[in-house]
Amino acid sequence: MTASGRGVVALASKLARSLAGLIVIVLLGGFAAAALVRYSPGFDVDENAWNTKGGSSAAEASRVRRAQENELLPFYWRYLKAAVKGDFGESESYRVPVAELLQDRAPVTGRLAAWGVAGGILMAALCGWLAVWPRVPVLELVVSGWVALLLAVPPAVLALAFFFREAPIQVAVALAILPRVFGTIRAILRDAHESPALLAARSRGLGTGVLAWRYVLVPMAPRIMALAGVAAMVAFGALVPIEALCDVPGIGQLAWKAALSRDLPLLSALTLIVTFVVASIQAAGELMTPETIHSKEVAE
Amino acid sequence: MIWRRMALIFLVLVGLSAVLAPKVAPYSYSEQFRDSPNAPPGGKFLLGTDDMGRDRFSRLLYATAVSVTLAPAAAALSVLLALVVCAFHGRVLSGLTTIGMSIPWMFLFIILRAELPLNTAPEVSVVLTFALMGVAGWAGPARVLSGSIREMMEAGWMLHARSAGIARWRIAAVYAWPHLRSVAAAQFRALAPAYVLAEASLGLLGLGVAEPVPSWGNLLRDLQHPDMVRENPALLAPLVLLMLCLLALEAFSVRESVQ
Amino acid sequence: MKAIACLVLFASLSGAASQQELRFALHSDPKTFDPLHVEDAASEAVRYVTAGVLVRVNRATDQVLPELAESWKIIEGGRAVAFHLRAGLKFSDGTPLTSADVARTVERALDPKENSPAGDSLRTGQAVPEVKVAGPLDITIRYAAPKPGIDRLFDGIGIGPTGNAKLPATAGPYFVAEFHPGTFLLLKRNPNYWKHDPAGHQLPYIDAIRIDIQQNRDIELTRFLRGELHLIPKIDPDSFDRVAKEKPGWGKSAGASLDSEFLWFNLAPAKSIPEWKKKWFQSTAFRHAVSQAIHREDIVALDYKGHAHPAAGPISTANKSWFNPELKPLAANPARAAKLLAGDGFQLRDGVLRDRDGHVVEFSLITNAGHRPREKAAALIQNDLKKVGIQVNIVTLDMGSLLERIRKSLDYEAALLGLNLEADPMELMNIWLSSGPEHSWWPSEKTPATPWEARIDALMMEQASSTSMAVRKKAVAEFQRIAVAEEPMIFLVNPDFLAAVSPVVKGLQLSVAPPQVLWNVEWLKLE
Amino acid sequence: MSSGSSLSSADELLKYRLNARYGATPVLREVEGRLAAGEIAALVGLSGSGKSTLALALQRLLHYRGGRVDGSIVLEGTELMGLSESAMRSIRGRRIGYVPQSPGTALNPKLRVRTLIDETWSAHARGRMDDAARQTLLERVQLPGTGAFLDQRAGELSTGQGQRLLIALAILHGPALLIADEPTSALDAITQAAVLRLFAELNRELGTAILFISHDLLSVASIAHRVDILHEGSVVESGPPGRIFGEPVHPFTRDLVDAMPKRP
Repeated sequence: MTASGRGVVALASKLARSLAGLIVIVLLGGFAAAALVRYSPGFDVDENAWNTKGGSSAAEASRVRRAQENELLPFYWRYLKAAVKGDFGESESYRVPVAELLQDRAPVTGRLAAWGVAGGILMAALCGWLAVWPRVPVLELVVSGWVALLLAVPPAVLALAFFFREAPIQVAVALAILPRVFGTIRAILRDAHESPALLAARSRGLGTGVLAWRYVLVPMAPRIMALAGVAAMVAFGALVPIEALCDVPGIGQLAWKAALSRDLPLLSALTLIVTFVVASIQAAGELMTPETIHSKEVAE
Repeated sequence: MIWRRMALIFLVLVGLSAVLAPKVAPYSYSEQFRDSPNAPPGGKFLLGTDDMGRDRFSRLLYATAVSVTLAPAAAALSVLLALVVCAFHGRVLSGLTTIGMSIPWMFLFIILRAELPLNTAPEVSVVLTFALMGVAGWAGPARVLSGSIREMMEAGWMLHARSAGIARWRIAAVYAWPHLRSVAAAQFRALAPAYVLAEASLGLLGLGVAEPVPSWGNLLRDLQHPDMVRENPALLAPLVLLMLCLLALEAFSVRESVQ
Repeated sequence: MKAIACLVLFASLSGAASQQELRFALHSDPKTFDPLHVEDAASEAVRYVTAGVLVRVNRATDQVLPELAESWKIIEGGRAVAFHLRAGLKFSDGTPLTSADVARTVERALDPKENSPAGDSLRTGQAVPEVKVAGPLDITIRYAAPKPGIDRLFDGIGIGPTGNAKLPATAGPYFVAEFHPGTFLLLKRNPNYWKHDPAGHQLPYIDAIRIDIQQNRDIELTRFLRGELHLIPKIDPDSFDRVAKEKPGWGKSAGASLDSEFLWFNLAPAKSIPEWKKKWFQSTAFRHAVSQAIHREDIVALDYKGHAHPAAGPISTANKSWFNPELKPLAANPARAAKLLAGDGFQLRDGVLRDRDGHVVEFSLITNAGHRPREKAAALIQNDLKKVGIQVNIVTLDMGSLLERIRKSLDYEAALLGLNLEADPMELMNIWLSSGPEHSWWPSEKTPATPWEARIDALMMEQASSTSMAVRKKAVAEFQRIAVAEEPMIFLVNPDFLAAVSPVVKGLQLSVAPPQVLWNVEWLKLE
Repeated sequence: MSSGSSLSSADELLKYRLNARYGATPVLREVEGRLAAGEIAALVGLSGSGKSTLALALQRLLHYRGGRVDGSIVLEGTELMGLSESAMRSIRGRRIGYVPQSPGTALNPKLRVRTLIDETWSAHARGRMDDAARQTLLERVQLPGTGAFLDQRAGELSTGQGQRLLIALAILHGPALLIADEPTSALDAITQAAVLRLFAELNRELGTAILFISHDLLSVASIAHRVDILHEGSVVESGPPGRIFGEPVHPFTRDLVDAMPKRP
C-alpha cells in the first residue's frame, strides 16, 4: 500500500471512529436531557393550568397526552425513531412541529452567534494585542479593567442596554464573548510574540503583514479554531438569556420557553442539536491535531 | 506593585465588610421602612431604599457576604471537580464534557428546589444552590484542563518522570500541578463572576436566592429597568462592587503573568 | 418571510403604512386559532377579535346584544334558547354562514373527544343540550333543566367554518392572515363582516391589526413610548406610573379589576404537614388572625403603587352585579390578631409565637417566581406576621413546580396566588365547589370536610341552577358572607385594571370585564 | 545480524527482541540485542531509524507516545513484557536509569533542583534524602552541591548543567542499566567530551551497564565496548568498535564510516 493510500485509510477510519463517538455522545446527551426534564417537578402539569378558562376536560386531555410520555425509555425510543426520519415531534407549548420551529429560528440565532463570535474574537484580539505588544503595564491594566467590566455585566443586561439604545444586539453578543475568550487570546498572542520563529523572521527583516500572517495567524490557526469553537459555545450560552429578555425569536428564546413549559419534544430536539454542535466542534479539534506528530518526534 | 497593594487592601476590605455585615450594616436586610419606600440616597439611608423601604446599603452588605463567599466557593468546587474528572483523561472524558456542556442543567435546580423541604432555612437553600451550581459547572473547566493535561502528557518531562519510576499521584501532585495551577486559577477567575451572574438569572426562575435574602444577583436584577438606574444611580452599586472585585483579582493575575 | 431578528422587524415597523394598522403586543404565542380550543390568554385575545358569535355582551353595560343572531328568545322557562340568524352572513373566505354551521360548532364543542373548554361552559355537569336546526336561519338549543344566562353563554362560542384549516376563516371583525410563531401575527379585516355603522360604512374601521409576540414587558413599554405600539392592553403599576409621567393622559385605569390576589393554607390531609400545623391551619381563629395581621393598605401602596384596592371577599368590589356590599375590606389590626391567637391557645414570648404544645409557629409560603408583585407581597406579609410572632419562609417556585405542589402532591403549607376572573359567579364553581378541581385548599374533595363547605356547595349549586336573578344574587351574597366568615382563602387586594393607550386610538372604552380593552374593536379608529 | 541466541550466561543483564509500531506504521522490526553486566553498548543509527523508540520500548514507556510493542525484554532474568504497570514502575529508575536527549524538555521547568532530586529519591526509597547524600550525588556529576543550586528552578539551568542533572537523577538509585538517548547531542564540544568522560567513569566506578544511543559514530567509539548499527528498524551489524570501524560489512555501516570526518 502506498503511503498516501495508507493515509487515506487511516483518516477514514479516524473519521468513522469520531463519527461513531459523536453519535453515541449525542444519543446519551439527548437521553440525559430527556430524563432530567421528565423527572423534574411540574412535568405532568400544564404550566397554563392556573388561570385558564374553565376547561377541566381540556386539562384532562393534556394530562392524558403527557401521561403517554410518562415512560421515559419508550418515549425516547419512539422519539429517536421518528427523529431519524427528520420528525422531531410536535412542540407541546407551541403546538407546531419542532422541525418547523427550528427551521424558522435557526437562522436568527445562527446569524447573531456568527456575528458575535467573529466580532468577539476580533475585539479580544485587539485587546490582547494592546495588552501584550506594547509592554506598557498601565495599558495592560486598563485593558484588564475593561475586560473585567465586560465580564461583570450580565450578557442579557448588556444586550438590553443596547436594545434600549436602539443599537445592534450583535455588538452586545460580541462584547459578551470578548471577556470570555480574552484570556486564551492573550495567551496565544503572548506565545506568538515570544516565539523564536518570530524573532528569527524579524531578524530577516520581514514586513509586519507577513509577520502577522505567517508567524502569528498561520501557526496559531488550530488554537484559534479551537477558540472559535469555545466562543461558539459561549455565544449559545449567552444567547439564551439575551434572546429570552430581548425577545429575539431565535433558538435561545425557544430553549427558555421550552424549559419553562417542560416541553419534552422540543427540549430533546434542542439538546440533540446542542450536543451535536458541541461534539462536532470537539471532534473537529481532535481531527486537526494529527496523531502522527508524536510518532515522528519519537522516531527521531 | 502599588496596584497590587491597592487591590489587596480593597479585597481585604470587601472580605471584612462581608464577614462583619451583621455588625456593620445599619439595619437588617429585611427590615421594611414602609413610610419611606424608594427613598433617595443620603440621610438615614446611605444608598436609599428599595420599593419596600428596605435599606439598600444594608442589603448590599449582606449580599456581599452571600456572593463574595459562595460564588468563589462554587467556582472552586467546579474547578476541583474538573480536576478530579480529569484524572480519568481520554475519550470518555471528552464525551462526558460534551454531554455536560449540552444538557439543560436548569432542571437539576428545579429538582433540587422540589426535593428540598419548603421549610429549609433560606441560608441552607442558598448554600445548596451555589453548591449545585458548582457541581453543574464542572464541564467547562474540565474541558480546558483536559486540554492542558493532554499537552502535558506529551511533554518530555512527563516521560522522564515516568522513566524515573515516580508514582502516578506524585507526578500529578508535584510535576503537573505547577503547570495546571495557572490554568485552574484562570478558570476560577472566569467562573466566580459567572456564578454571581448565573445566580441572578436563576433568581428569575425562583431557583436562586429567594426573598428576602439579598445577593448581588438579585440586586443586579434591578438593572433590567434602565430608567430606574437613571433615576437612582445607587442601583449601580452592586455592579460597581462586583467590577472592582474582578479588577482587583485581575491586578493579581497581571502580576502573576508577568512573573 | 421567515423569522426576522427583532431589530430588522422594528425598522420595518417604523415605516408608516398607508393602510391603517393597529399595533400591540401579546406576551406569548396564541396556542390555537380554533375558537373552541382556546385556553390561554393570548388565544383568547385573538379569538375575541376574530371569531363571530351569536350574541355579544356589551362590556360597558353588561347588556346582551345581537351579533350573528339578529334576534333570539329564551323559551320553555329558561330551558331553551331559539336564535334567528341574520340573512346573507358569510365567513371571511366568502362561504355562507347558516344555522348548520352553528349546529356543527355547538355539537363539536360538546363532543367529548374534542375536549373543548368552550364546550365545558355549555354543559351542566355531564348533561348535554340538544341542538335542533329549524331552518337555514333558525336554531334552538334545549337543556333538560333551566340554564341561567342561557343566551350569554353564546358570547363565548365562536362559530367556525367546516374543515380544520390552520388559520380558519372567521365571522368576526378580523381574520388571521399570517402567523409567525414567536414573532408576530397579522389580522386583516374581514371583508364579509356583517356590521355597518349608522352611516352605512362597513366595520371594522381599522384595516389590520398587527400583534407582536413580546415576552419582555420593558421592551413592550419602550416600544409603546416610542410610538411603535398603539396600546398596552394590560400594564403593571410601575410601568403605568412611568407612562403617566412621560405621556400624561396615556395611562388608563379602569379602577379595581375583577381579579384578586389571595393566600390560603393547605387544608388537605397531606402527609407532609405535621399534625400540629394542620391544627393551626384548620383553626378559623388562626386564619382570621393571619388575615387581621396583614396590612392590605401597605400591599396596595408599596407593592401596587396605589393601583389596587384592598379586597373584601371572594368577589371583587368592582363586580357591581355580584359583590356583597355588606362586606368591608379588613383593616390591619395586629392587636386583634394577637387577641385571636391568644384566644386559640397561642402564646407570644420574646417575639416568638408558640402553640399550646410549645411548637414554634412558622410556615412556608409558596408563590410563583418571577411575578414581582407577588414576591413583594410575600415579603410584606412576612414582615406583618413577624410582628405577631409568626415566622414565614418565602419559597418562590416556577409555575410548573408550584402547580405540581398545589394540585398534585399537595406538599405545601400556604400559597400566595391570584386569579383573573370574569363577572359571572359561574366562573367560581371550579374553585368553590368542594369537588372542584381548582378548589384551592383541598382540590377535588370527595365530600365537603366541614359544614360550611357543604353550605357553600349548596349555595353554588343553587345559583348555578336558577334562572331568577334575585335568587342567584341572594345565594351568591350568602356564599360571600360564609367565605369571609370562615376565610379558607385570605383575600388581599383587587389590583386595578391598568392599560396604556396612545391618543391616536379613538373610541376605546375600558371595561372591567375581559377583554377590557379591545371588546369593541370594530368601532375603533386610528388618527 | 546479531548472533543466534545462546544460553544466558551468568553475567547477562539484558536481552530483548522487539517489534514496535505507531498505529499501522512499523518502526522496529525484530530488533534483537543483549547487554552484559558492566558493558557499554552503543546503538548507532540515523535520525528516524527508531533509536528513541527502542529506548522507550525497553522501559515499556512507548504507549505514552502512542506506540505499541511486542516481543520480549528480559532484565536480570525477569521477563518485563508481562509485568504490571506498578511492577514496571518499581523497575524504572531503580534498575533502569534513563538519560533523555534534551534537558530543555525533559526537566520540568517549574520545579526546583531539590524537588526533582527528592522526588526521584522517594520514588524508590523511604524517608528523606539527607543533604550529604544530595551533595555527593551532585558532585559525582560535577555539579555544585550548594543550597543555592538546589533552589534553582530547572528552567534556569544551562543545557550542560541540565544534562548533568539528568544523569544524576538517572544514577540516583544505582541502576544496573543506564539507557542514554543521545545524551550529548545538545551540548557543545567541550561539555560533550566531559559528559562522555562522566559516563565512562560511572561505568568504571559503579559497574553500571550503559546502552548508549547515538547518531554520532565518533562519539561512541571512545567509550563503547560494542557497537550495534540500527538501520530501518533492524540491527544490521554488531561488533566491537575496532572491527566496525576497521572492516564494516554492511553497506550502510560502510557509508556511515565513510561519512566520518577525517583528521586533515
